[in-house]
Amino acid sequence: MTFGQLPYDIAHLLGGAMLLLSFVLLYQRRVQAVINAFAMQGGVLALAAAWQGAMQGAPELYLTALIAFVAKAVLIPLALRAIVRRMNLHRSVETALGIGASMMVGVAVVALAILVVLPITAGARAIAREDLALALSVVLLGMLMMITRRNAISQVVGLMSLENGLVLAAVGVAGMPLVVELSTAALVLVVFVVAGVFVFQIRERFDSVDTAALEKHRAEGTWEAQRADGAWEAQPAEGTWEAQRADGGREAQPAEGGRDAQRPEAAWNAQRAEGRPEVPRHGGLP
Amino acid sequence: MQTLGGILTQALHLALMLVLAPLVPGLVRWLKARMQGRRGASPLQPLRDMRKLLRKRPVLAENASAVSEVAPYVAVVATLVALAQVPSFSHGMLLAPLGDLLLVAGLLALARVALALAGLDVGTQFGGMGAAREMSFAAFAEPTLLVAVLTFAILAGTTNLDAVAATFRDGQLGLRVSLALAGLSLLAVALAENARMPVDSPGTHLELTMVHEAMLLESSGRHLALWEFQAALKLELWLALLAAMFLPFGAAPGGAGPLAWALGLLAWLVKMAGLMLALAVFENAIAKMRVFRVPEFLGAALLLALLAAALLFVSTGLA
Amino acid sequence: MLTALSLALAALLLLGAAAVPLARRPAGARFVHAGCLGACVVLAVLAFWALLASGGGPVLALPFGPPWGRALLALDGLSAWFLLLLGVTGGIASLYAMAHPAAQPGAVPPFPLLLAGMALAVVAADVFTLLFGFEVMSLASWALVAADHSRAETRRAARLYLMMAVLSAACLVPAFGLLVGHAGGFSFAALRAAPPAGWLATGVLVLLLLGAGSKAGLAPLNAWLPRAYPVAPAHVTALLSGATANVAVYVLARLLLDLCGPAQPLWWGVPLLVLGAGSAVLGALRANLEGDIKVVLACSSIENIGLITIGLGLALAFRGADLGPLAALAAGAALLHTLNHGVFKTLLFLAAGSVERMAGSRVLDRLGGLIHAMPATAACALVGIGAAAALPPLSGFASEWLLLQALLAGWRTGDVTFQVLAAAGTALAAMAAALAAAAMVRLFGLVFLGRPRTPRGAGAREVGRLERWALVIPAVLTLLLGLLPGPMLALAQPALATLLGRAAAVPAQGFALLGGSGEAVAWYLPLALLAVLLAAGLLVALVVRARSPLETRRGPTWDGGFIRPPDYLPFGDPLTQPSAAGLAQPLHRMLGAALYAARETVDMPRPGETRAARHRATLADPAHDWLVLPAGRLRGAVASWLERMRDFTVRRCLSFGFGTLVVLLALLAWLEAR
Amino acid sequence: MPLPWLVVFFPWFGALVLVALPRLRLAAAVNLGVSAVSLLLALLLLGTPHGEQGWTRVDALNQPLVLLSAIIGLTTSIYSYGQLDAKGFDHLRLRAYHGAYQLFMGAQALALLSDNMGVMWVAIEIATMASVTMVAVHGTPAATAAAWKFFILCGVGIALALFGTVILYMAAQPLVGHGDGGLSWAALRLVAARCDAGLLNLAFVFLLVGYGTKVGLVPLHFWLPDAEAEGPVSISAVLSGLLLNAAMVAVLRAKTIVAANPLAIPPGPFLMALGLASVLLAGFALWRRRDARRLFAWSSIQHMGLAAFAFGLGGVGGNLAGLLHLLGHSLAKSAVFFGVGLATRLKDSQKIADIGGLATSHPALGWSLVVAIAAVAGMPPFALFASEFLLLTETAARFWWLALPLGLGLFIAVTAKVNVMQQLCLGDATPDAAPGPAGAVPGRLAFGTTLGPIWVHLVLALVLGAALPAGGAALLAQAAEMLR
Repeated sequence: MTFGQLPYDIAHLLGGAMLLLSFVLLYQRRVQAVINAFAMQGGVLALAAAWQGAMQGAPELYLTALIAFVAKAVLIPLALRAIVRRMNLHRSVETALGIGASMMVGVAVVALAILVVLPITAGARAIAREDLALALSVVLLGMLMMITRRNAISQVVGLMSLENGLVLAAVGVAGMPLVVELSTAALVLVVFVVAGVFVFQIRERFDSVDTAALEKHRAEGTWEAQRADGAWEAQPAEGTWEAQRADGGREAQPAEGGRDAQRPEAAWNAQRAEGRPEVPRHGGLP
Repeated sequence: MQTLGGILTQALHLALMLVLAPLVPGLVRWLKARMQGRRGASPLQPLRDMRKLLRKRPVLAENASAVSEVAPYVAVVATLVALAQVPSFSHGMLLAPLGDLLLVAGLLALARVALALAGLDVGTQFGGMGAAREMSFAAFAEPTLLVAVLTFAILAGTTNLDAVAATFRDGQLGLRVSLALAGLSLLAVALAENARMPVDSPGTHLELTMVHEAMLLESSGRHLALWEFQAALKLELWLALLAAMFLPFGAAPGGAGPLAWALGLLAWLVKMAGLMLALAVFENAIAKMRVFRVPEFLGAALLLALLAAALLFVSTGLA
Repeated sequence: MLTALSLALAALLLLGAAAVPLARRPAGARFVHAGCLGACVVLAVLAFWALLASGGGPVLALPFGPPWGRALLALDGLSAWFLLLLGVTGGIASLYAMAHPAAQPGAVPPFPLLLAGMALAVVAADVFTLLFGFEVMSLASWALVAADHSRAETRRAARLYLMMAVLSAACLVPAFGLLVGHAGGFSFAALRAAPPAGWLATGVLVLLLLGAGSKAGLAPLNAWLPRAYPVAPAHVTALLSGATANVAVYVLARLLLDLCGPAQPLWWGVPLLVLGAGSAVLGALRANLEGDIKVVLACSSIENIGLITIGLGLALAFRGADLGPLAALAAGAALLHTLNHGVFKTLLFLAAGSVERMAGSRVLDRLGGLIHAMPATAACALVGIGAAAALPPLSGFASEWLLLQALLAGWRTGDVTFQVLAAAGTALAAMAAALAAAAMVRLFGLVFLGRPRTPRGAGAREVGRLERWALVIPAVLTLLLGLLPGPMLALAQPALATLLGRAAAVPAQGFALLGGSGEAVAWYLPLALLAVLLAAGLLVALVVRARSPLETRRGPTWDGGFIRPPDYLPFGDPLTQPSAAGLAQPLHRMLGAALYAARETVDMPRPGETRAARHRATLADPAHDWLVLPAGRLRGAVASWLERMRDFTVRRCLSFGFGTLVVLLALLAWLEAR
Repeated sequence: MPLPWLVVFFPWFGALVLVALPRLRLAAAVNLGVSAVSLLLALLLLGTPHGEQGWTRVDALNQPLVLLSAIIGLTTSIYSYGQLDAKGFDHLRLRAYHGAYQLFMGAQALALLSDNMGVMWVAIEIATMASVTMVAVHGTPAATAAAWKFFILCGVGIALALFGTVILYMAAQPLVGHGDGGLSWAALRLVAARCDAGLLNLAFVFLLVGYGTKVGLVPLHFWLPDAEAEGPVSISAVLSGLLLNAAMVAVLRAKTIVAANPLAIPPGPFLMALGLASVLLAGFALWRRRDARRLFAWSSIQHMGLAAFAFGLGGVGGNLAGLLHLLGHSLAKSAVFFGVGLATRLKDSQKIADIGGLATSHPALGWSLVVAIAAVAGMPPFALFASEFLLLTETAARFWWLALPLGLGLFIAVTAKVNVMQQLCLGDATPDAAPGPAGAVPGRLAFGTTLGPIWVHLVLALVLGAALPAGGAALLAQAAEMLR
């Protein structure tokens, strides 16, 4: 049960292919191409699941493979295309991080994944370790794609490739219970996200699906806006510390007292009580 | 015998004080006049003034309250009781166990508060000015007094007036720098407390700078007489206090016989005379200072007293 | 006994709950306050009984408590002493509240809760219950301070008050934590068994001083006090100053002297001595500069709390230097002054409340001449004033005499540094006393003496009977406490025993107080003093009466030569009366400029100009300007900086998650590599 | 069918009914009934012996939490019954709302009760999706934005949590072998000591980041303020009251497994770090809030941070403090949300500046809100006071240098809440909103169904903090013992 044996090499091959496709997703600029790459990844995932089923003699994995294929390689890509058509998003994806830069970050992330998995030896078989490293990389790359792309479609795709990584890991572990249920549930989640793009009618409500646009609709307004009108400097209506400092002079004499001190007769009292000549300068004999 | 002696000495002491009280300011005034080359009023002048005032009909302002009438009695009584504890010619008087430096300070404060309230009672600006200044000066005089008392307490181990005086008289303490410093500070306090020259001018009635007189402007008749008497008592008390503390020699020990009393009386009179002379000289030598320099004057005294205590700590390896 | 105590507590809590519907009608409010009065009487009687039975009762475990244990109550000497104080002041305040119940309905329900909280804090026997009561007390008193929340000034004061209460809790809990972690139990018994030492003890000391000190009103964290006290109703202010502040003192005494064990070093007393002396002088000085009755009284509370703290510090130091009798002297002074101050300050605040209600203002420059309109109030207030000014033979003088005796004995510790500090402390305490006297004279002179300054003040009337009783009782108590300090101290013996161990000897004998130690002791015999004073008074009166028979006659005021006021000035010409600012001016210049950054601006018109001259005196609380405000500004700056996160898009939020994950993974790799 | 399953499936059944029901009042009443019955079931659950039943388990940890969620579920449905005439509810939305509500209740009961980590994950996912639906139910742009953010962030979190679960099984697989037992918490805990430490560490990191997102720990908290501020008030109540607890329990289950392995890196410090960050950040952020509901959402972040810190601190004391904090926070916070919700309706604005002087205009509501906010701020005699006291003392006793930042964070947060309490409740009242766009002016029913739940919660919090019956205390102690 080690390397050099065909079945495992093929398993690794498929895993590697998924990782490669994640990089492709990260690399693509055009929405259509992204969707295609994602469909291919779904297909590869289905293959991997089926192969694992064959290897582990676990028939339920065939079911997983079937679901994965139908949903991720066929239906969801179709749905995404439909969205793209409805919102005619035939422009290229705006990236928050340059393609080259994101590729580099991706490589770094993969390296990190390997580093993390490396010390794991005892108990787990080397085989599972390799699978784990691959799956982990796919997951991280999917997340990386979500944060380096600006528009909702590619973020959704990123989430789904992340989820592909999950399923890859799940099927990779021999005898993982509930694997079908879990993968299905994860799929449902993804489908919900896709549905979200539809249901929330993002296209119709905002002129772009750039998620930044969503930020404008918040009861509290934006930070810049608040800072601009210096809102919160006066915010706790009755006195921030600043307000308290403002009445710091009041410290001396409470409200009325303070006013009294300025009333002419009070002033006169003060001077008289002290003797006039003393008021201008320090008192005593002139 | 002891108690009988105590009672007798106490009675004699009180009588002596009451009789001599009016003479003290008169004598000082007279001495000052002499030194200035004037003939000056007779030393008995204050006594005459008081008798005359007592005979006059006192007039109170329309809006004067009971405070104006009661305050002078309170002040006189407080000062008198304080004075009754200061040993003059003999120790071991009846009130000796009661006699306590802190209590004296407290009684003087009582008299001061009575005076200030009387000054505020009618609500005239001079009374207010005087009261405010009197109380403010006290804020500097009292700590000085207390720190000087600390010096005595360290040397004598107690604040009981009689015990302190007795300790000093026995004189195994010898001469101490710290005692001298404490003495100086106490002198300054005495001047301020009695509204004497550098702080206040007892002779003049220059309205704008006076402290003590300003509070009495509305009082007349027997009230004024009582106030004058209280001032005299206070001056006498301070002189006697200084004498008992710093010139302790000669006083008769507790339970001594009449002969020792006579000697002590003689010694005491000499001491008082000397102190009055010193006061007269000092008052002639120095000029009145501006009101708001008084804190600096008393602050310096306070520092002197603290210095005395500190010196005591470091010099003698106490405790 | 403890059962009765807990029943009284429960009654107070029920009263607080019942007060919500009852408070609407005056009768209901009166009923509530009557209930408070009854409960306070019960508390006082129980405390008195416990003190006579020399305290040290068993520990009662309540059937409920925090989820990890049960609340413990105990009524030992110290608790009983403070409970006595609480019962007395609370009872008087309740009686006063009964006099005019319809004042503020909002202020009725929290009042019993405040009493209950304080009582609980005082009788608690484990730190959780202690803090529980302490915080209930804070919350209830906040509600009382905020009762009239329509005014912004009130709201600001209430907010500051509650924030300071939170601060004190935030400091007290870690202190308890340090102790508990060291002792391994929440109960006082467990803590007593394992006293802290070294840096642990230091940390406890610092935290306690921050927590309890700020609550008690010690400088520098007392900016809240002069703001919060004046805005509350009179009886509440009386209770706040007479009892609440003392509960904080109780916490200090309980933890520092009792729970931290007798083995603490001499220098433990130093911070208390310094803080106490500083607070005393600052408070007394400020009492001379303020222009509002309640603020003046609040500042004088700061002064008295400072004196009490000096006593506690001296007790700690003396104990550290193995001077048992002197420690007893200092602690006795602190305890006695706590009681005396509680009573006479209650009296003064209640009198201030009566003045405010009858003469329509708290501002000194709007009052005057009330001694004619309100003689009874004036007489009672005069007693309180005398006590606050530490005049013999009143109560204030007795305890301050003891305190000064303790300070004068400070040199016996033998440590030169402490000797010098004690000498300076003596000077400062004396200065505080003198300043307090000045402040009290100014207060009484401006409020009760002279002439009215406003028509409203001229129309003042004497207070009703019930209210008068609420003033007379504390006045009589003040007199009694002044004349019988010896017996009171003898009563306090159990408290001293709690603080300093069974061997503690009371610095009193019969009716006399004993000062100093060793061979020569100083005596203070108030009864003898009174006798002598009366005798002398009789003598003088007789002599004067004999020599000057004529009756006094009333005439116009000479008034420095001013003409009679015209008839359209029914209450005299206000210009010719001293004002608050005027009476304050000497100290304003002598000390205020240095200690309170006091400034005064005078603008005199040129000769011939018709405009009035203006004189404005201001002062700023340095503690507030240098501690509170910068802290607030720093907080604001940090918050504004962190606020940039708000505008993050979903993507950037997600990148934070990604970053966290990556960082944790890297950390993992690093940790496993090692 | 074992009782725990009943507790889960009955609300789901109710959800089906509610989706089908057309009439408003009737639906609300049925919602009420379903919640009442599930409260009954939760009470019965207290009696059942501890142990596993298939995928579910009953133990000292989830018994009180299930009961709490049933109580809050009932009070919340009472509250929402009174708010039917508020704006923004038409038939369709109301159906969706009620259905999602019961779905959510069942799901998070399952999340609490499940013994199988996989099932727990599924339950939390269902709860997430149900709550997303509820957040978005108003359909306003702000609500949509909040729901979208909520969904994306929590979706990613959940995915990561699943990855962690897989790795967890991978670690245990050589020992537990195949079969459903492999993901059982009990089984995992048994074998954890012999599992591969590295895998356990990896698993914990993913589970922490995954479920921690749902707990709302800084810096994974961004979804929480919007989600709790933009949805209906009741969703804020159940979100902060229940969902966060369920997620926290998930984190705890993972923690106990990892902590059982001596070789693994102790998970406590991770939790403490995130918790402390949450407390401090939230403490400062509270000072800058202008929106009442966002403010209390941030306070949820702060309280969850405190709980996480307590659990990270560990030990019986720490865990007890954490549990108390979870329970007390749920009660107090949902009470506050009820009050703020009604105030928001009265003033037709949730800006703090627009809600002012409630105690002047509506004394009952105002003073109730004062007490509730005091309870949230950790004032006595409520549960949060006890838990924060215990937590701070434990911290000072064990890591005195951590007591400083923790105390600072607490101080800043509590003062901020005091500040807002005064702004909301004291002072001069701001004008009420005119009827019309805001829907009907709230009547007696609305007030009754608000104040009732508030005081029920407050009384419970009081009992919890100051007078917990011996049985409850024993249960909590047992749970704390179990978690160490």
